[in-house]
Amino acid sequence: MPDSSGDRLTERLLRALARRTSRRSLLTRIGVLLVAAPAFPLLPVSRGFAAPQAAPPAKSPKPMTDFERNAQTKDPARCDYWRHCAIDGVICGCCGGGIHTCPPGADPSPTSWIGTCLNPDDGRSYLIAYRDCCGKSLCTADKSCMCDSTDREMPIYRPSGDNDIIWCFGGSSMAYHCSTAALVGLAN
Amino acid sequence: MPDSSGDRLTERLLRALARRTSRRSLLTRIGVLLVAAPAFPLLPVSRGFAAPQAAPPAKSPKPMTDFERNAQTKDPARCDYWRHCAIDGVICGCCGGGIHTCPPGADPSPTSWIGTCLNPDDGRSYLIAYRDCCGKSLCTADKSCMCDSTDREMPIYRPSGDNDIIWCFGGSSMAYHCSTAALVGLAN
Amino acid sequence: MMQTTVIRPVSARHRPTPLRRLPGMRATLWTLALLAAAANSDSRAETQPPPPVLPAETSDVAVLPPAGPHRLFVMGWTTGGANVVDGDSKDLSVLGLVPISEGGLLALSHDADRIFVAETFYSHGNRGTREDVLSIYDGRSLALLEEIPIPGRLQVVAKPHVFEVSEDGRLAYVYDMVPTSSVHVIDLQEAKVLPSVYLPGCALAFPYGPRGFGTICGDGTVGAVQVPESGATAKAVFSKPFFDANSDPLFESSVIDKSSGEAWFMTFTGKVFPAHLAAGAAPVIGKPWSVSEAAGLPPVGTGVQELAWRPGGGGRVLALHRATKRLFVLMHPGNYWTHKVAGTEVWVLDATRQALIRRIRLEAPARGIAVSQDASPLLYAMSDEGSEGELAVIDASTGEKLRKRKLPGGFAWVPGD
Amino acid sequence: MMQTTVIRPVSARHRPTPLRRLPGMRATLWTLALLAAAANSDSRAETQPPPPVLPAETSDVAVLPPAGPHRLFVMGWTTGGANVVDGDSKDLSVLGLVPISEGGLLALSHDADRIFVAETFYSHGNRGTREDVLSIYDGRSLALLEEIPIPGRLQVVAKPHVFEVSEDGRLAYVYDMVPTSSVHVIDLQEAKVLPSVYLPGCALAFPYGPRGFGTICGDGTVGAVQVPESGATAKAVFSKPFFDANSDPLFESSVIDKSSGEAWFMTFTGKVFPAHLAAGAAPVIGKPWSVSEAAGLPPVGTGVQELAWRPGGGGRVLALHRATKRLFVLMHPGNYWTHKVAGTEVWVLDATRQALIRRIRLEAPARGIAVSQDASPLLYAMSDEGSEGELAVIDASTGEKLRKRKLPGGFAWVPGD
Repeated sequence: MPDSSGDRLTERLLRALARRTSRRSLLTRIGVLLVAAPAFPLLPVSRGFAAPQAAPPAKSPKPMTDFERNAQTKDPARCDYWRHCAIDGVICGCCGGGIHTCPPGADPSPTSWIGTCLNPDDGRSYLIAYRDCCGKSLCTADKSCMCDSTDREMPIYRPSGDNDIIWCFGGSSMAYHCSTAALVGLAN
Repeated sequence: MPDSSGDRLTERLLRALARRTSRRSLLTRIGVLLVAAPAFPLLPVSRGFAAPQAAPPAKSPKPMTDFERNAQTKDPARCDYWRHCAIDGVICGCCGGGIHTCPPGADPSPTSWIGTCLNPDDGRSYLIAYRDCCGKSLCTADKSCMCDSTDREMPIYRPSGDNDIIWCFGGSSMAYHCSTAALVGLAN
Repeated sequence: MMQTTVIRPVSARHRPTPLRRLPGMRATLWTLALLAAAANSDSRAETQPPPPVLPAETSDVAVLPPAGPHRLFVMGWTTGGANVVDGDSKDLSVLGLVPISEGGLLALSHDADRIFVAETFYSHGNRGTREDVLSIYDGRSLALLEEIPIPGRLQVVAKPHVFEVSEDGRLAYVYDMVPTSSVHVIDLQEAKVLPSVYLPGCALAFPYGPRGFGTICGDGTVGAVQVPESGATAKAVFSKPFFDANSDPLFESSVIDKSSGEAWFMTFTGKVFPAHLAAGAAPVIGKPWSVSEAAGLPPVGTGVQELAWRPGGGGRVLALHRATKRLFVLMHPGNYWTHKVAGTEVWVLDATRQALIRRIRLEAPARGIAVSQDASPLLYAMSDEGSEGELAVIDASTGEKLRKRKLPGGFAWVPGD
Repeated sequence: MMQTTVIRPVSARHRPTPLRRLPGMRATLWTLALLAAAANSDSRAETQPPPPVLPAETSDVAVLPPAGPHRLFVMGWTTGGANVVDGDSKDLSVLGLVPISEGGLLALSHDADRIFVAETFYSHGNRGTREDVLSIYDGRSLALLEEIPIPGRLQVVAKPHVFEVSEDGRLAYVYDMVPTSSVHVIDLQEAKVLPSVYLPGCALAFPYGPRGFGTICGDGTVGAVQVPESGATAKAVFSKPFFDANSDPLFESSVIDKSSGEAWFMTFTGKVFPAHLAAGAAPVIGKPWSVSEAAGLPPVGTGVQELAWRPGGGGRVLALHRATKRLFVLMHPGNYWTHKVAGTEVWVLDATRQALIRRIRLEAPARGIAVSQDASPLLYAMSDEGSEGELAVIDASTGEKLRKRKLPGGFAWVPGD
């Protein structure tokens, strides 16, 4: 079994929103949610942050991906920054933005897909919202900032796990500028 | 004195068209001509071609430019092809066109600027119309086909000698795709 | 190399001259020179007649020769469209560019005499009013024939089955995600948008027959949709669940024979599900087999530290040669979750015998592949490193490396695919 | 490096949390960890409290700090706009992108609090209905404030004086060639197009004072235009002919001090004509001097095999530091007609004393330069080799190389230029 916690958790998130539980209707709602939701909700976020847990989860005994083994936590403008475990695109931090910040004048997409990345500093896995910044041409500031990592990345029929889609739905324009990797909560 | 035969001859061309001779009115007409003329006229062309001259002009005693010294006559898809002595852009021959041919679906501009290039095979200087092919994005097929040579190239206030201008006037769109180098006649 | 066919002089006001068509102009000069040299082989150079003055030229526009089976269309995110290449030409020179707006996709009529582009425009570049358009080009002149407004489309990195055309070139299928998963159906002959097919939880369109398409669903099924002649809204019928998207999803670039409806759905671990899609029936899924085991290697699992040969790439990972039912799979050594890593080999498999025929080692790791559909098929591999990207042309029957050139773009289309 | 100022949360519906602003988030964690370590310096690591769970973040949008004199805007043909860089920052990181359509140009208000873009759109990308627009952006949020339709504009490789704004930011000058040479004048405060100024045989606009601009003419003169407050059509007055465009033309990137109207027009051979442009008067042209002779070298002629140090480059070849009247000239060794060859040195000249101050050797040949206008000026040199292009930052007073980075784009703007 692969590490599919990201997808299971994304589903859990969606389940908390959806009132029905059949897979088909849930997935229907994904389509709608992509447009309607003002970013993924803060549900697991506040749970994760509001009351610091007494103990961190034990180090996972399961093997790490190559990305996780080599990830760093110091420079968010590099492809190997821990949160970029499944990013596909140009890092906004190279373009005047930051890890959860669009460059000036770019539109942060209210929609995104969700990845799950392991923070090597605390051994915890976090949900990462890869929100694209939109409305401008592709950022060409630095070609070394073009990344494509695919830990737990999913095909297009699982859109909430797909990093090939231009995640600019619900903004003023679908023009892709760069990608952020905002932390939205604990994954487990 | 620089080798300014190109400009003097371009002027001669224009003079043959214009009925007045004052510099200001001539230059006025350049502006109009750029849009109105269906490419530069065949005047010197037919003169050059219709009746092959008995003898080629004597080899010019004046020194050659570095471009002229290194020019070749075999491969029109390279920057050092003799007619590219003042081209600025992507050679259409690398993009599905040819030396006087736009790639399929691109619009040949009815306007152009005129350079003067020395053919090393016959020692003659010819007028070259650098007509852009328009209506498509920049041709990116081969970056080695991006050339910028400037023999007798002129600033923008001498537009008929300027290779920085997007020569797509009079076509359906000003989008620049690539540049041709059509032979339009003898320069001297 | 030069295209010299004149289809549109710059101005009709130019008097035609005998030399308006100049294909052999330089050749003629050389011939004259050689004849002169032969006739006066003992004469001194300075006594030769002077070379004739070069004739003036009229600007013209190239047209493509009729598309053969080895025509290739190669696109990247920043190439402004698909560069047209003839896989047989020695230098693989670019023959033209099919303009495609950023994020747009191309589809071909069966013989590539019509080229279809699904694209999105904003009135002010990256802002303003949005328009989604299906643009139709003539396959030889690359002239824009028509722009059909369409209800929408998904903007996504180039991949198969997001925009497809039926085998007979009659219907186009445009995948969209807004407001929910759906396939817009366009009647290309009538330039008419038919009712969209809503497919919640499913994505992509694998055309078969005149009016059918398949779709992959996140619940582990494949759906089949028959577009009614009546213009009524189509309904999908689904297979039984046969794969688990959580543990081992199907590649988007799984393949279908548009004509027969035979399909091969391949998972991230290289498990291949043969399938058959037909009008009015739920997709029939066959017994799976494994690329790895077909090659005599152990079965491949989903371990993130389980090094094995796996399929992967950035666009078309899997390609089908219809006539021989050979599958071409872009492979690399890697762990699970390396499904987008560039491939270092192409494995050729006989889908009927479920057996490996050949492993082809690539000189440059490839993001995507394509295979021509004729009896002497060519395999194309694109490395897509921007302007340093390489297109390699390989004899698909023998694995012999035939030609290569620098060319940007990692995604390609061939006629009859 | 991260921009963290929040100006626009993704949704106002998000409840604010104490940690919505996270500039020092990681720093705080480190502080906690260090304090813990200090308090328990002899304790074992496993007894430390577990690190807190990282807080959730809300997406936001950066704003630029107020523009200082060392702000730089760098554009290439395919960069999609001008990348904003702070010349003082250690890593010269990009702070944002001013979107500019292909072939468009930028201009700045004096302090760069407003950014003006002259650009052209087609409704369907490279085809369809044309619109020419002057787009106005806020200098800190890069928010689009206004789009003023303009009568037209010339599409040309980036160069100075094709699109300029007056010193007070009130008037914009847009050079056009269709139907004839003209400068469109736009009142930026009223968002109103004033009567265009037709300048047959002349090109470019060198702004001075509140309503004046100069223009270079092919007959060897410079014209001066005063835009009437009345809204009437402006008329040009011309200098006597002082240069010969056939033999030694003026660089388009000749410079003017927008405030004083002092200008320096430089020819291909490096001859510098001081000039003064003032309201209602014909331009006064001073006695020329030579860059070469100012450097103690022989005079430079127009021979095509006359090797000498010559000015040249692909965009801005000449830059002025207004306050000190220093000229910065991009130079290379070459024959005549090498006026677009990349420069290998920048020569710094005192325009008052007509003397060379310094020759600065560049590490990478530069297509263009720019000079900041403050008392500690920076010299910028751009090599423009696509994504391998380099931006070098040099102390303009000492010639010391300060910083460099890879950055595409060979043309740049600075505030107060």
